[in-house]
Amino acid sequence: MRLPTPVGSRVSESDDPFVVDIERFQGPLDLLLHLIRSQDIDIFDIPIAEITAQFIAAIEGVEQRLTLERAGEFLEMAATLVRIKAQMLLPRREDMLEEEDPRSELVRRLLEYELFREVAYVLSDAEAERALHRGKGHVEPRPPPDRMELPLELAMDELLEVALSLPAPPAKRPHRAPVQPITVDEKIELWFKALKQKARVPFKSFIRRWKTRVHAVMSFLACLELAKRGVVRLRQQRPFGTLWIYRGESDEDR
Amino acid sequence: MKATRIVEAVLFASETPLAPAEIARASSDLTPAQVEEAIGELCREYEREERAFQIYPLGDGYQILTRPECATYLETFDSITRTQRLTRAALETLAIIAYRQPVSRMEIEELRGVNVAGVLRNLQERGLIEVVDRAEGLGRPLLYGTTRRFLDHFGLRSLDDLPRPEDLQITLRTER
Amino acid sequence: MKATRIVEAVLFASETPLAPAEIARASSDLTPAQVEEAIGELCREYEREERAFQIYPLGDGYQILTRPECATYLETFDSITRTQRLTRAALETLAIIAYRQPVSRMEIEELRGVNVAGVLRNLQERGLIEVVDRAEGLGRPLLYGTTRRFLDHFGLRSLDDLPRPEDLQITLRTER
Repeated sequence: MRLPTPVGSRVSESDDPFVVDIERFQGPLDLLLHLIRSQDIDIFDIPIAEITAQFIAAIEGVEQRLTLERAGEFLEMAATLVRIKAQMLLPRREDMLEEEDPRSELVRRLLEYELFREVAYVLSDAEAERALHRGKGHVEPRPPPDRMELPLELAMDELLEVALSLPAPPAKRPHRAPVQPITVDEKIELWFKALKQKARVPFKSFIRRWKTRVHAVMSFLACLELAKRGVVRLRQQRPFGTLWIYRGESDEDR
Repeated sequence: MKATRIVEAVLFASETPLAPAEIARASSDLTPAQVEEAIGELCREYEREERAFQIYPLGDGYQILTRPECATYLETFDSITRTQRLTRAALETLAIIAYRQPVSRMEIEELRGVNVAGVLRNLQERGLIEVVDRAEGLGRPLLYGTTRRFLDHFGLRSLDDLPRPEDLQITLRTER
Repeated sequence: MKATRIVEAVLFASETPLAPAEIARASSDLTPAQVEEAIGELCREYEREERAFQIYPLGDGYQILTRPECATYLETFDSITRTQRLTRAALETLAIIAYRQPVSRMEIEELRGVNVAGVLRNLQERGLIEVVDRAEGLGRPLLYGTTRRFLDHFGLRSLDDLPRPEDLQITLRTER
């Protein structure tokens, strides 16, 4: 892979280094690097006051020209620069080591960013070089074929036919508990429990808490089973009237 | 550059047959007659060098294609051109989602009576459905809807264009 | 059929780079080592016969592509998407992902000093990056990495082809 051309040659500069078109810059770090590199400033000894003034001049009116978010990114850097400048004006404490230059964090970020900016140029060259090779099909090389790229064989009437064959959705959409098989034995257990406390229970009250038909059916089958065994007796005064379940041994309650 | 080389580059890069006049557009120095000549020369070269491909006349144009003898070796790679078909399960699930979106997995399972987790993943991978929202309430289940690709596949402009006959059991949800 | 011919047929029919092991699937008699050998032989033949194309290594695979000298003749046939180049924002973001993968959006934003949500979405859509993992810790942020297609797009064999930071001219300036 070829080495990139130097950064400076990529950034078209006007005569005045800090008259810049902000929209050309990728962000505050890009702009700051431009100001430093285009003036041959030693990045390890940035004249913060000067650079801050230039930076703020460059982003003048940034709120009008960029989106709020992008403008915010530049303004945040301006604030950082001002803070560094303020720190440098403060008298140095005696125990302060030399490495604790208020600028050092910013320098680290700038160098790191510059490195990736450089790699981006290398990638750009590689991309241009690769674009000179045309593959079969003359379309952009594609990743290994996946399902997305296989033509789907499905006609609308096929989908519609299936849609027509589907059941109607339930009128009400109750909260669905995990499906559990409901057995007559289970219901028998419940009847026993209920009849332990009361001598008679209306069938309706028993099934009220079960919303689905299958529970009602199983409960009813359980009643019949118990009646058959002679454990309970069923009583209904009239058709569609209340169905009462009586404890078998409480005959005297009649 | 030699005419044969230019013609070869264009034919190689093309996925469809190209007429000599079309190929000639590659260079202002190239005439359709020269293209024809170059194609003849290339054919002889490929024959002599026993290349796995040859130039075939198709319609009013030419295309480089692999030789028929190579077909058996390319079969394992045929998935590239094979079309995909949906299973019945996928089709039903897609129908439900198309007509009831946004719809949760639970609702689909209620309608189809079976677990549809795998089918949903599959349809998502194929780009036919996507998560469009989350429902309110317990667990905030994901809600599925059809994608742009789904509409494209059927040539629909919007979901309103989905056919909706009278006897369709499932109706497009209007709320939300 | 000769191994070279089978390999040539498969490479010719493919629109994407194929690894030797993938090519070997064409025939039960073919080993990846034989495929590599056949590719070497074909490369020499194409060179000798001055073909308009050559076999290029891309990622972990190989693909037949036209030679760079032919590019100007193919320009008239270029589709718009084909010639679309990446923006600087995309290139910078890719550079960071390539070197720092797996890397979170926050780390990229920290390095570039700008929001990269839109760029990441775009790169993902183009298949150049993908979510490779989730980080530990708060919010379990998504971690991005480059794809096979990334290598293809830049004509790289592997990530090792990327320049080492110390090779970049910038290092001259970082020394005190």
